Amino acid sequence: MERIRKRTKSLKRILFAMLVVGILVMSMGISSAKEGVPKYGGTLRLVSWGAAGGFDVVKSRGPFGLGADAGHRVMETLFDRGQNNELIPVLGLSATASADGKTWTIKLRKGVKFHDGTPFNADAVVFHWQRILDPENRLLARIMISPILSVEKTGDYEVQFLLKHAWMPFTAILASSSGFISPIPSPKAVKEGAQNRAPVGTGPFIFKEWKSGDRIVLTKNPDYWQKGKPYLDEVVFLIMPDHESRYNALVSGQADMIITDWPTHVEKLTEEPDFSTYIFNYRSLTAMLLNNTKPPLNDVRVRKAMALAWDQKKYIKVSYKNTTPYIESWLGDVHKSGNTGYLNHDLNKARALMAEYGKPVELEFLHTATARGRVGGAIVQQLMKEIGVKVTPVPLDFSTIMMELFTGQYDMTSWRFWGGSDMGPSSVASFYSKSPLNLSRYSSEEVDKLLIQQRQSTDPGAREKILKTIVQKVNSDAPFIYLAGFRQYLFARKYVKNINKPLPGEEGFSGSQFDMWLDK
Amino acid sequence: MNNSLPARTLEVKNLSVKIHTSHNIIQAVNDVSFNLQEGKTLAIVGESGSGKSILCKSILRLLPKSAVVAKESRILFNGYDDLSLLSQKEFNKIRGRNIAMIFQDPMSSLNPVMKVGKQIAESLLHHMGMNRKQAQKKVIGLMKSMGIAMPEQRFFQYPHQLSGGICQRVAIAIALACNPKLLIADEPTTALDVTVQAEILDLLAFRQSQKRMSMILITHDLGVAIGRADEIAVMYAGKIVEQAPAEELFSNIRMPYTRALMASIPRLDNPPHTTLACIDGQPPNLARPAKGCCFAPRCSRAQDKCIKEEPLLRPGIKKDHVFACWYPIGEAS
Amino acid sequence: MMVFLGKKLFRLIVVILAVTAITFLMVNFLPGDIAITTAGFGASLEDVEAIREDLGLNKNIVLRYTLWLFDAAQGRLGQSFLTDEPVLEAISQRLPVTIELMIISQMFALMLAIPFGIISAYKSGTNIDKTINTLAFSVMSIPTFVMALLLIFAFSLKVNWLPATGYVPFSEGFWLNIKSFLLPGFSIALVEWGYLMRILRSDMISTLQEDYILMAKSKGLPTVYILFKHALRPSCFTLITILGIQVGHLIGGAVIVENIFALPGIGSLLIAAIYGRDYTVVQGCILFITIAYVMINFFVDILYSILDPRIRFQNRT
Amino acid sequence: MAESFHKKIPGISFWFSITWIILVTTIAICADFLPLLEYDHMDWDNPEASPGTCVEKQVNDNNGEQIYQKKIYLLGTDTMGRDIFTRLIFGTRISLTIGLAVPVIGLIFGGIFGMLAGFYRGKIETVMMATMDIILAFPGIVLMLAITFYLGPGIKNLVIALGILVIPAFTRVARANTLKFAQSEFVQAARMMGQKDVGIMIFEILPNILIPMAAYALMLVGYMIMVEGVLSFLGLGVQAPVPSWGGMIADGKEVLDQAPFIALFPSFIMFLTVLSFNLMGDYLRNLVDTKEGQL
Amino acid sequence: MKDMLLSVKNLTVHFNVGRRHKVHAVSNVSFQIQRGETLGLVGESGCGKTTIARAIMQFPKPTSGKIFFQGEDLTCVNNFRLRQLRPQFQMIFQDSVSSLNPRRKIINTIGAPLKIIGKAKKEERIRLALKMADSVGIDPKTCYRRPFQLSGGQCQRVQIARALMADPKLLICDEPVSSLDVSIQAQILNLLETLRKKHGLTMLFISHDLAVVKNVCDSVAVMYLGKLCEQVPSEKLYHGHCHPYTKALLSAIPNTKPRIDPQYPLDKINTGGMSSPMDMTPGLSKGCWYFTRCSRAQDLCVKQEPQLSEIEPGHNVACHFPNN
Repeated sequence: MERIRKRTKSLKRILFAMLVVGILVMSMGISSAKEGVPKYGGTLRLVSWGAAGGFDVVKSRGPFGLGADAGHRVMETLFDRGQNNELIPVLGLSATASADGKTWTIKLRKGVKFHDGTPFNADAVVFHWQRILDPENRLLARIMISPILSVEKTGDYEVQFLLKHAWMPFTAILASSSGFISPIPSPKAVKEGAQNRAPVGTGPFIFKEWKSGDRIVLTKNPDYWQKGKPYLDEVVFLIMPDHESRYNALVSGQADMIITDWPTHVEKLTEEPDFSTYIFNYRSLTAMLLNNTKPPLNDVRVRKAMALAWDQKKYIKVSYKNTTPYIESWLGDVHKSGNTGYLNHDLNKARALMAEYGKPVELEFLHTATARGRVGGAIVQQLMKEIGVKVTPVPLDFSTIMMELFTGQYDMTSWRFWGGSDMGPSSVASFYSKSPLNLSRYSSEEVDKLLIQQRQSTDPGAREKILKTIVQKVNSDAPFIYLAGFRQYLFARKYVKNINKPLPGEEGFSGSQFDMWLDK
Repeated sequence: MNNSLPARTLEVKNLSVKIHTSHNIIQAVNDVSFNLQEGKTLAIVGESGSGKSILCKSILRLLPKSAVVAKESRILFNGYDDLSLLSQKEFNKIRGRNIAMIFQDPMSSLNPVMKVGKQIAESLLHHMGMNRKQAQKKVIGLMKSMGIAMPEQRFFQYPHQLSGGICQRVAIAIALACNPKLLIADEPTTALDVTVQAEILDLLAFRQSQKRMSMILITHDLGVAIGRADEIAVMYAGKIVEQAPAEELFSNIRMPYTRALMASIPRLDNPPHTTLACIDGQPPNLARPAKGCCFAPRCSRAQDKCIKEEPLLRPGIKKDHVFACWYPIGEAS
Repeated sequence: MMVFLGKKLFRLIVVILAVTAITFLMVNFLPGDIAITTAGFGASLEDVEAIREDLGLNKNIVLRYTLWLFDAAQGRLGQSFLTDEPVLEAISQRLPVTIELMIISQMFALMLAIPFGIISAYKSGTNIDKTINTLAFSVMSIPTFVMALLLIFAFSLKVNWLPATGYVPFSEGFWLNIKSFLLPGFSIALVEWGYLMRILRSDMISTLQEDYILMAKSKGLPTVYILFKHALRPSCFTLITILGIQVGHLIGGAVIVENIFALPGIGSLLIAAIYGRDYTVVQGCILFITIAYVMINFFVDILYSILDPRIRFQNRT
Repeated sequence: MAESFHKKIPGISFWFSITWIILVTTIAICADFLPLLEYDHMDWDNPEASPGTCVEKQVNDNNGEQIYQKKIYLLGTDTMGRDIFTRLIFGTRISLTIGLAVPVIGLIFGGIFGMLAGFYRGKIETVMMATMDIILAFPGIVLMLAITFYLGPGIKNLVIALGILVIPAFTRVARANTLKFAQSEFVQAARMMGQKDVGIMIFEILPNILIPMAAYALMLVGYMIMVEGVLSFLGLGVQAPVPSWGGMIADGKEVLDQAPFIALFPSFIMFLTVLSFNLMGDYLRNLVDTKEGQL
Repeated sequence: MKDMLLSVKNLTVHFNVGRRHKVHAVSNVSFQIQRGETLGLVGESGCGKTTIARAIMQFPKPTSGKIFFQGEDLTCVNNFRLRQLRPQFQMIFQDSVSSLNPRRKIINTIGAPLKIIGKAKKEERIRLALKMADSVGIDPKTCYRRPFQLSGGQCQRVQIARALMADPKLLICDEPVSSLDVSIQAQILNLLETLRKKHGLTMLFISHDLAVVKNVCDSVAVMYLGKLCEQVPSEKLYHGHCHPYTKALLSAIPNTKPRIDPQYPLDKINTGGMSSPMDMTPGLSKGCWYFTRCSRAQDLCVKQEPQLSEIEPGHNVACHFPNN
């Protein structure tokens, strides 16, 4: 069922939200070519996957694809990211750090009102952040922001963040467009308990309705603080879990814009002159998790042999029709320069390792019961057969897979690692031996040490080097197998102008940039 | 036409009907001809499978699709020369209006999900151009004249709420609603109790004499036929084997089959444990008609000629008494 | 009649209780639970346990079912664990979609089945009958999803007459709303009509053999009149029964069509809820689907007695 | 019922159906012995190869010598370069297993339940029909999901779940027919000769309800083959890489534009098979009730 | 004391219709049949003839009353004994085709009683069945066909053969010839007569046709609405009957009397007031049930129910004003 796959994605998206940290690397930027004079009015219909889980950062169990996209149009963050790492003021005007890097003072914009009429000020920001940091509220992502100690009001339009130690990703958190940690909601709506289903913020669009599983409708905010924006009267986010439906919706004119990763559709739509194409480069990858603690996968030879047996290029060709990148490092395609220690497809080596191991290997491969899951299962089975590993694909629903992962009973399963603009925190999460997110239960003292080093490092160059060393080490230990890179595509009708280009590592449209207009 | 002759309501000439089943063809009615005069009753007597029902249904075009009427068949009715030449639409104007029919089982010949009043009114609405109100009034009168008590209530009842006798009265009311010239009664009393049978037959006879209607009475009961008809035709294996006025037939049976039929009826004046005179053997197979006389295999009087040659209907001593037998009773064999 | 109603009501309650209880049991015994689904990563096992406690999943299952039943009886179906949406609201948004799909598809199916059924019964054994039957058997042999794909391919992607997917709410225009249901309705109807037609045909043929049809014919009534006024009504009892069951199943089972055409119906809500182990939503959906099923069959029973006076009068005694 | 058995002469459609069913069944049974390619072998270089593609390939044999291998993809290959023809033939097994096993389950249990309910009436009937009502009212998809989640995926569990779902329909058919015969005079005659209830059910009623039930079962065979397709489409079908027709259609629908044959061949084969079973069922049903309109 | 094979005492059968309604299908009927005698049971449809036959067969068991078969009360014996006794009393049904299992070959149908009794092996069964088939006039070729390939008359012969296979003492014939043609009817009646003599059968012969009954039976019992009106020896039936209902039945038989007078008075046609067992309410049952249709009815008939009383040996009448 298509839905589980999306749920898989959605839940991974929570993970992603938690992992987003921002060192702002090169972005694809906003296209410099002018698209003519903006036109006002019209309804944009955007189709995406998945469901929304609510808009209240505490109550919702994670904003998924569409929900995040819609929510960020309603609620605004303090800052946006620019093309060159710089913070672009939104609700915040400036962010300055103290010399030790432990205190950040943020000046806020004056004269902004929430949709419900209450004013935006330091109280709103402090209320939001204190709520997040309150351990009673059990915010799911709290470990990701654990270096933040407290937020205090230092003026009507000024707040101060106190950190445990100097922490490079802090500004990225402020400007993050994933999850609802950074956008500021109306305290009134939150207190009334309405925020989760009917969000109130300061954004260019006002929430109108949300029909679960069908659509989220937003209308233009006439009192938006950025005069002259937005251009659109209404935005309709349609939820279509089935990729075929999404494709059909675009082609038959039901929607103006879709986001998809389905290779046949990508192939077809890219060739069509009627549509404009944009690529979301997430710098993330799909991998095959191996349970490092369970025999025979606790033997590094078996894991290595399996990694060597995997033919990524062929897989990308068959399963993705080359619409997704080939990767050699979990840092993503951006980091592939230099020696990554990636175990390239080599059957002879793999067979040799298996011979060395000497025992028959039989494994179960858990996959979601979807078309793509089935294809994956078949290919894994086929390739592993070549080195004498007998794999039984087991289709399961996502909940069951999650449970197997949680309890550590699985042999192997496919998984998506979400990238981000900064891979530091995700590295810690994925490979630190005591991390709850270390799903493959990989354990290496050397890597643990390196991970702590990079976290405390304040020099970007040195940090990059440490990360690369970690990549090489992890690649040679093969705690999991890279199946392929991951990439999504946005297709829009030509009359949709000024499409905000996605930033690398960011999911959906970043920040408050949503300045599209329709030229019909 | 010779004016001195009584008017003929119906004239059937050389009627043949074949029924196609998936692996053979049954000659259900074989070259039957007869006349029916105005106001008279013709009884057609025969055992099941003798083709009497098919014969009558073919007059009203009520045959199943598998039945085919031979081309040379002619059915001449009153003003219409040949019924078989009429289109379906034209024929529908005669059906129910000029020729009506009642069926064996009154319970099943009424639509179970339709009020009986409406069922009677239907033909009035259709043929007489009445409106609903007129029709209802007429129907209630009609029901009353059929001897149905409380017609106003009965009008709105469904067939299953009525007894068999009343149902048959309703069926007769339907048939007689438009004052037809000819009524075909297909075993109208077989499904009814003995006591009711007589009443229904009496009712039919009475209405007939009132309206000078002609009637074809189909029955398997020779006794009923002789009591109720002016003329009797005996059918066997799809053919009329003997035809005569009722009194003449009763007193002077010529055909061995008719006599055997008569003899095999248990009689009240027989003593207990009487062995009945019965016709041996099985009825003929109509799919494979025999060459000679169809009754020959079961006939005690049969001779070689009977098996080889088919006897044709011919008059005997009396002109209006015809029979199909080489060696009829009462003639030296 | 009161006894009849009372009996039906009793049966309705028994079925609803049984179905919801079975569902409750079933969903609870599935591997994985809502706590794990919602906890996400970063959550510790204690977090999961805390969520379980929050949601009351630690209590005895019988107690939980009783509590749910008690609440449900008062119209409180709770909120979705996953989206916080009140279950009643979620269902009230989805149910109209499903019902509209059901009505439109069954209307199409009947519009095809009744005339074809009558013609083919009337012409039984002829080439017309054979053609209609071959057609019916052919469409009966095409799975709904293949039919849906074919229809989208033909009417939407090739000629673009009808929208391929998506649901347009009633508020956005009557015609647009109807249009968005045409293709899904047809893909259900096209597969189903053959089945319904075969049923009608078979009953109609036996009705046409009844003496009262001969009687009607002997009255000189036109054929079309006889077919519709005399023959149709007594021939449609099986058709109605099957239709009742079919409609009942469509309410919960039009998942495929809802999925392909992106219709936010109750079927897809239910499936998503099961995958997410969203117990309250599952229970709420099942409750509504069961009630709908039982009610529809109840109406079918009533329809019987309207159509057939024999049943009507039998009930009265 | 009378005259019906010798009245019906099977037509072309009957012979077509029976030939096709025999052919398909034989192939399903003999699939292992046929000179076929491996159904799960992926030819990476030739995905979506069109029907009739002929491939020559250099491979190492066991002794390390290079030999040429020649393969003909009769019906082309699917998106993963697997031979469609081979997969179709192996897929027959899954489709037929489900198509035949499910109605058999329904036939046995539904037959027993329905016969008991129809024969004894009263409380037994009430309880049984209420149970069937509950199963009917239960959304089938929930049961399917629950069983696959709980017992795990696989053809056996699929058959169990579907089997439970079809029991009510069989019970109804069996009950309706039993009711008809339980009051009939030949049953009474048997009873009056001293036959016991069990004997009556087995010797008198069962032979008579078997044909209408078998007719229904045959209709259901076709339906179940379709249901397997639907479930594969929903991802609840059999495990990869075992081919099933429904799964093949689901895989092929993605490339309906570029390589329509991938979905088309299994669709067509499924269509023919379902049609054959339907026609067979219809033929059998016609044996039971021959009717001809007289209007 | 005469040798009574069957003795029915105060037999009453009620059927429940709906929740509250009861139909008195048979009320308080008593009669006896001597060994070797044939009793005819006549009446209109719905008068309870068949119900009596079935009550004797214990299918269903009567509501009250006793049925002594060879001195044993069938209503009291347990099921096991009843099954043992069953072969000794057999029944022939009206609809001969539907009383034969359509899926079974004739030979097996005839042999079925032996199989149930478990007496003979298969070869033996077939041999005996063929022999029996021959004695009822079915040729061996027909034995390997199925019922729908046979004519009604042949099916009736099969039924008779099947019943006789059990070697019964008592044969109950429920309208065995009413659905048959006249010529076949005569054949079957003759066959029954022959077999009766050959096997020394005692018979209860049910029919609506007085003429048939009179030809077959030693004694005729006339029923009306579940009650016995008159039981009269056959030879006396025509001229010696006493009950007005018997008279009505006899006079209704169509015979060769002349055509009806055209001035037939309309008001005489009245079956609208005819009672059916469904209409009978307990209050009405006080008087004579034939009251509504009786031409001889007087006040007494409304008030008091006439009892069946013997006016001559073998001739019982239940009427306050019997003629003669």
